[in-house]
Amino acid sequence: MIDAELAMLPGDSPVQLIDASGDVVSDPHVTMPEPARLLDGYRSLVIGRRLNEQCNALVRQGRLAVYPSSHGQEACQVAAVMALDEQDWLFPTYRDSVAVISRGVPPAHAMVLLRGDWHSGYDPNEYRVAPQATPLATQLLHAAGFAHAAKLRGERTVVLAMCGDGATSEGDFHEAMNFAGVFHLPVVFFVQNNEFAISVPLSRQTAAPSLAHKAIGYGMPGVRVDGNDLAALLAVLDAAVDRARAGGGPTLVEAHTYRMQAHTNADDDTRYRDHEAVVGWQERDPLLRLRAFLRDEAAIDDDREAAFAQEADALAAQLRDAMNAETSPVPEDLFRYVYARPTPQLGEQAAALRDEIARSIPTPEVR
Amino acid sequence: MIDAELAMLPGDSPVQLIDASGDVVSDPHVTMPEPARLLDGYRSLVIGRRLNEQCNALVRQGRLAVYPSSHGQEACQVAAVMALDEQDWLFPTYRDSVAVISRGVPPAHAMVLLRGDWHSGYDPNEYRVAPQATPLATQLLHAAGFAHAAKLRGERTVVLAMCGDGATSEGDFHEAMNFAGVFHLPVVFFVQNNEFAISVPLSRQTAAPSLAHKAIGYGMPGVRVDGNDLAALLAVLDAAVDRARAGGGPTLVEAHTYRMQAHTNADDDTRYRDHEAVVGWQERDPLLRLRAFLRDEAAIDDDREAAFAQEADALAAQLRDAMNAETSPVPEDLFRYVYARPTPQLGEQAAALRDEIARSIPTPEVR
Amino acid sequence: MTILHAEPELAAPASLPSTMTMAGALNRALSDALAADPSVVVFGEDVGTLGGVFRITDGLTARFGEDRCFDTPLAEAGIVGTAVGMAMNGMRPVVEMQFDAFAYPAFEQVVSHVAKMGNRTRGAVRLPMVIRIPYGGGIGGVEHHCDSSEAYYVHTPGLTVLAPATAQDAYALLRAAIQSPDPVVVLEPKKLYWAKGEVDTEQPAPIGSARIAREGTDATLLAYGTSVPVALAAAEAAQAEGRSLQVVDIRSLVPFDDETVMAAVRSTGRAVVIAEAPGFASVASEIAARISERCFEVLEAPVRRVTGFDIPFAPPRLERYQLPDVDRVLDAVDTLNWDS
Amino acid sequence: MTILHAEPELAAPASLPSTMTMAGALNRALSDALAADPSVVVFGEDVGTLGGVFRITDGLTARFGEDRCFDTPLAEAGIVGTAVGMAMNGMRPVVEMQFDAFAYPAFEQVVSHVAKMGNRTRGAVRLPMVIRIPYGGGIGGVEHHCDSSEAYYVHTPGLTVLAPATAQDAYALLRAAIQSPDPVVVLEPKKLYWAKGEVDTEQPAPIGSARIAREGTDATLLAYGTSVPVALAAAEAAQAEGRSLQVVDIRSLVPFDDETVMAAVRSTGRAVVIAEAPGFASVASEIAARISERCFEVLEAPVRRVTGFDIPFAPPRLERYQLPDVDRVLDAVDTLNWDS
Ligand SMILES: Cc1ncc(C[n+]2csc(CCOP(=O)(O)OP(=O)(O)O)c2C)c(N)n1
Ligand SMILES: Cc1ncc(C[n+]2csc(CCOP(=O)(O)OP(=O)(O)O)c2C)c(N)n1
Ligand SMILES: [Mg+2]
Ligand SMILES: [Mg+2]
Repeated sequence: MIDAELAMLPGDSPVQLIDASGDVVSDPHVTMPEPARLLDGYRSLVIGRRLNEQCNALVRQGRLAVYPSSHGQEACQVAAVMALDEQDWLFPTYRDSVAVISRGVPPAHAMVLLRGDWHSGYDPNEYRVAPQATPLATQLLHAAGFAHAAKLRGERTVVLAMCGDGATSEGDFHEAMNFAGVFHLPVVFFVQNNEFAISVPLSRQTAAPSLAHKAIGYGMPGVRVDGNDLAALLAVLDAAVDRARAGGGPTLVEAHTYRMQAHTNADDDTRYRDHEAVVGWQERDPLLRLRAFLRDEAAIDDDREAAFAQEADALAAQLRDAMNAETSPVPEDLFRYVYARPTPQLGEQAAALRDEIARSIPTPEVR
Repeated sequence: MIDAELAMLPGDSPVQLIDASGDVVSDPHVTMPEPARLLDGYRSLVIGRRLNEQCNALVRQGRLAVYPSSHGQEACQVAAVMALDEQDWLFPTYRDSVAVISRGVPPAHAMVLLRGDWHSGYDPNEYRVAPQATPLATQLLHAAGFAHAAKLRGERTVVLAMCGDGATSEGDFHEAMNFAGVFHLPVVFFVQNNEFAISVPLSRQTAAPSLAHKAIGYGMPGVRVDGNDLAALLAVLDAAVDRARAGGGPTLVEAHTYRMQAHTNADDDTRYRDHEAVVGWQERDPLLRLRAFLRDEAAIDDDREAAFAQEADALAAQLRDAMNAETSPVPEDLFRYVYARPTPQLGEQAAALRDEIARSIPTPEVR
Repeated sequence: MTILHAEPELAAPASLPSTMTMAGALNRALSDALAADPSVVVFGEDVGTLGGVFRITDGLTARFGEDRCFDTPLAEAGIVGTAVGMAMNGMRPVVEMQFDAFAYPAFEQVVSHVAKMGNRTRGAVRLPMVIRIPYGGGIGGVEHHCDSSEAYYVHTPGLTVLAPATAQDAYALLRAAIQSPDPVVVLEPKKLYWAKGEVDTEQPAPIGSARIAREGTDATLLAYGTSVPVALAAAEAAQAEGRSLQVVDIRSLVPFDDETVMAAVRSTGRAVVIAEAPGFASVASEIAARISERCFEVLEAPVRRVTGFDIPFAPPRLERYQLPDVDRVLDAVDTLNWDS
Repeated sequence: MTILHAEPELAAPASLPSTMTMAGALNRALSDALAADPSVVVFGEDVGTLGGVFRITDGLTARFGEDRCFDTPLAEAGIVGTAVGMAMNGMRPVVEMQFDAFAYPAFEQVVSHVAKMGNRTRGAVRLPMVIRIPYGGGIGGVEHHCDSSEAYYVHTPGLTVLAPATAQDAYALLRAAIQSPDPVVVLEPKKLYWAKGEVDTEQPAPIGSARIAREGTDATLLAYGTSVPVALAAAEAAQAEGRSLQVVDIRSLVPFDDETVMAAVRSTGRAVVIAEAPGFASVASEIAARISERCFEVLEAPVRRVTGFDIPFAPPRLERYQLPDVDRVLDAVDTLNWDS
């Protein structure tokens, strides 16, 4: 086989730099990130984990309508953001709230969608984070188009688009990968393979040796990486982002991780998987292993850990308070943003609603 | 790399058994079909070529609205059908009229769509040929579903679905390949890569080393074959069909051929390609090389050739006469087949039209 | 994302009338169909082991096996497109689109093939397949989980489109849909999944027939799916004010029951159409236009429409403003020229 | 498959009114927009070197380069989805769907993102993009090449939907669409591509405004796109029979010009809506329902609809039966209670 082809195929096993017990795995092709960077990453993991817990609690308290947790996938969430520069763009999904927050979006704003106040709670241009996408794989095309515009203007922007293993089965995944390959776009497709699409296991999504094996079909390299190893994720994503920025084109990165909790609080995973599998993944936890590594390297001490925990608690408390504070979405907003200028028809309809509310006739839900 | 993976990747060059000048190319992995079978195939090629010419003529005479010719791609058309058994099913496109006819559909019935009398002119169940599909790649999903039903019932039916290089860019191509891979379906995806999608060259459809390299991303083998070499096509398609029938699952076969004429008579290919390229492909013609081979093998003589030519002329004449014969499609048919039993609304509308026609008010077209 | 919900009780074995939720009735219809006809297959996303995010397919895989009810790769065009092929090959596929907005990826397959194959082949290839779509709001769902997408389907010739409002009709219409030689889109009002009702599995609901849900003499309310309970509640409230409102449950959007609808409106001379979908070029528009044309001389007042606003569906905490409710219906009724 | 057609004359350089085909006017609008605004990009299938199967993008790549007008991989969801991303990143993409039915693969992108992004982000992310769709029949096209798909788009809140009927409006509305901050679907009546008309590139056609195409006093014909010439021809024929028919060219389906339409109908008291699409739950339904509700007290007769039958579009040799024509319009006009 031609070398160029070989270069597009993933290795036989995912790239790993720190194993489950925190020991270094040497890989000639990848370089270990600086300890300082890993320490910084660990801080984000701690915060991410804490926010996932907080959000689950907020659902139980009825403060959030629903929360798709990234518990156990925090290394992917954090690495995706750390790999990007200021001017780069992130295209996240409903599961990637921790990534959105790591990118700088205030937690309370990130939660607007899941609280049900509005469809999205932040200005994408302010943080260079697209709205979290719900229709699977659709955002991958937006990412490709965004990258295409950047390329046409000769900008150095790189776009990183996230999706899950299930989303790779959608036609939009194919079309996005193909547009990126054909136009050689500065975009990184980052698949978090957590082995489930709600109840459906990976084996129902693909018969391929790995999801990364799809890349060669689009003329781009496919890389497999341990999705619970922040060091490996950073090394792999940095390389992909650098390639994209240097004009080297797109990369498909498949991170092998695991969905530790139910799809959302509304899901009952006891119906379709036995707990052993979940337990088995607990010792592969991304926080535990990085902590062990940093301890061995003496790159972290109790004070630092305490400080991180404190920071995370503070942020979580902020979020809790914000969610507990009553907000009252404004009905008029339903008409305000549909078009840059409301149509006459929407004007009429908004007036009718205003009038209805003015007559203070309550509009109870019919049950 | 693991052997199982290697087995899914296509070779570095398309499989070839008879080169452009008619000489045998020995390939240890593929066996040359019996001369008798090749002779039979040559007969079909001659007929196919003649029908393509006839249909172009019928367009010029205004007897057909439009004709997407498979001139130069006859080996693909013929091999696709020869590889199938009686009970197998073919899912063709608008370009595959010669294949449809090779499968036994009377030429005049095959031309009903392109003449504009109706949307399709034959009973799919009678010939086990689906209606020729116009929306690109959509029929690949029908083929997968058809094969899935056969598998669920434990039948030995194999399904062969055809599409072009451009169609591989559609989301439906991806979803069909993936369903076939995941459910291990008895289907062969046969891509005629004729290097163009109307005016758009292959380089705008993919950056992959070849279209066959997409197969591994679905966990199925991808094979590249010389699309103008009937012998190679038969060897490759036979193997794929046998695998499918034996429960070995799907295969993606990419036949490398060339669209010798404009997309359709309505297209002007001088706008986007220079004639040299076309000329270059003339000496790779599928008929010339097979004829040369059969001549060398003394498997064909002048009488045989004359007989084939005669048979082809007769069939073409039949088609011409049928197309010249006036048919008058029945307006009532517009309402008859929309539902198994017309809705009351369609009943009303049909009555209104009947009434309108009865009052013999002509309904001129407004220009 | 999936929404929280209870579980349907297991379908009662007897065929005697019994009380069940609409979800239970749908589940029962599927299992009865699977038991009655070996060519029926059920597939989609999470319909297997999980039993569907709304549990409509609960227990089917366990009872009928992986070959009769199974999960597919996550691809809606793939689900509908392979269903077309299965139907071409003698099966009766019943597929589930997980939520209304997630049926859109299958739109080309639905419009260009599902709806047209029978016509294309002069009836040689019919597609006896059912596309089940949980639709509408009222469950606090986030964006993309609450669309009322019926207009897209009813405007597509070749499709039969049903929208039941009761457990009884849910059972009977889904059974009828599965038996139909033509492709049927069944719009299931997810908001009513947990509403209970009597179900007699022997009592048919013919496709193409509307239902007089409540007798009345002063004006006619026309509704379907999620808006039927709204109409009934409005009629109840109007009663108190001494106004007698008739309620017609359209339930079969295509074919449309002109006979029942026009007779009903002629009997009162006044009409209000109630539907949750945005009103512009909607099912409500068609009903209003038909009535206005066919009952012109008997109409005492313009036909009013109480529909969703022409906006993307509202976020959960604002959705109550988007949903037609009793007060809006009564306000509309008040405008029907009572002193003419 | 592509359909045979002539070539548009090269766009005239001067901005003085000049006669051109609708195809030429659209080509001119695109090149003027590309010249005026560097953020405008044109892409789709065969729009580059070939200039589009209808030659609407003829010469644009040659004049503005591969970066401004280019061919994409053959994937409509991909074309529309990447246009969304480009619009998010400061461009004004103008994409072509090769034929009406080939826009369906992009339906999810259109409904769930193109139409909703601005609302989703409270206006922070507007999508200034245009989706051009050659639509309708009358050209002898085979299946999938002749759909009138406007109902799907007008029913989707967030989209602006335009359907010009003249070369002048084709130019002016496409320019306006490209300048709009909101996503616009431009439905181009392919049947009229080669009809010539005067075009004044300085004369605007505001989005949201209907046009009185012909004055008349006895009844109002309402039409858009392909049906406008039918309406005008009918009015001409009626003149001979001594009936004065007013013709309103809706041209902007969303936003809808209630003011002009209702004023027109009020001035005559009678109305016929003409549209090629299947009538059920269509744009014609909406127009008829609106008029019936808003002009109730002045209507002398029910609003009639002359539309396509509720069937998949007819094969070429039967299409004339599916297309509204002068006689059908006149038949409908005859039923408008003239002796009341
Ligand atoms: C087009 C579409 N179809 C269906 C859904 C419903 N849905 C939401 S999440 C989900 C599973 C997605 O799995 P995966 O892509 O692996 O992401 P994960 O949730 O595991 O992070 C499904 C089916 C959707 N959101 N969009
Ligand atoms: C979904 C869809 N989009 C666009 C078209 C219009 N169209 C018809 S043929 C064609 C080119 C197809 O190229 P390819 O798949 O290579 O097949 P070929 O014509 O070369 O045999 C296009 C764009 C279509 N038929 N369907
Ligand atoms: Mg997953
Ligand atoms: Mg081709």
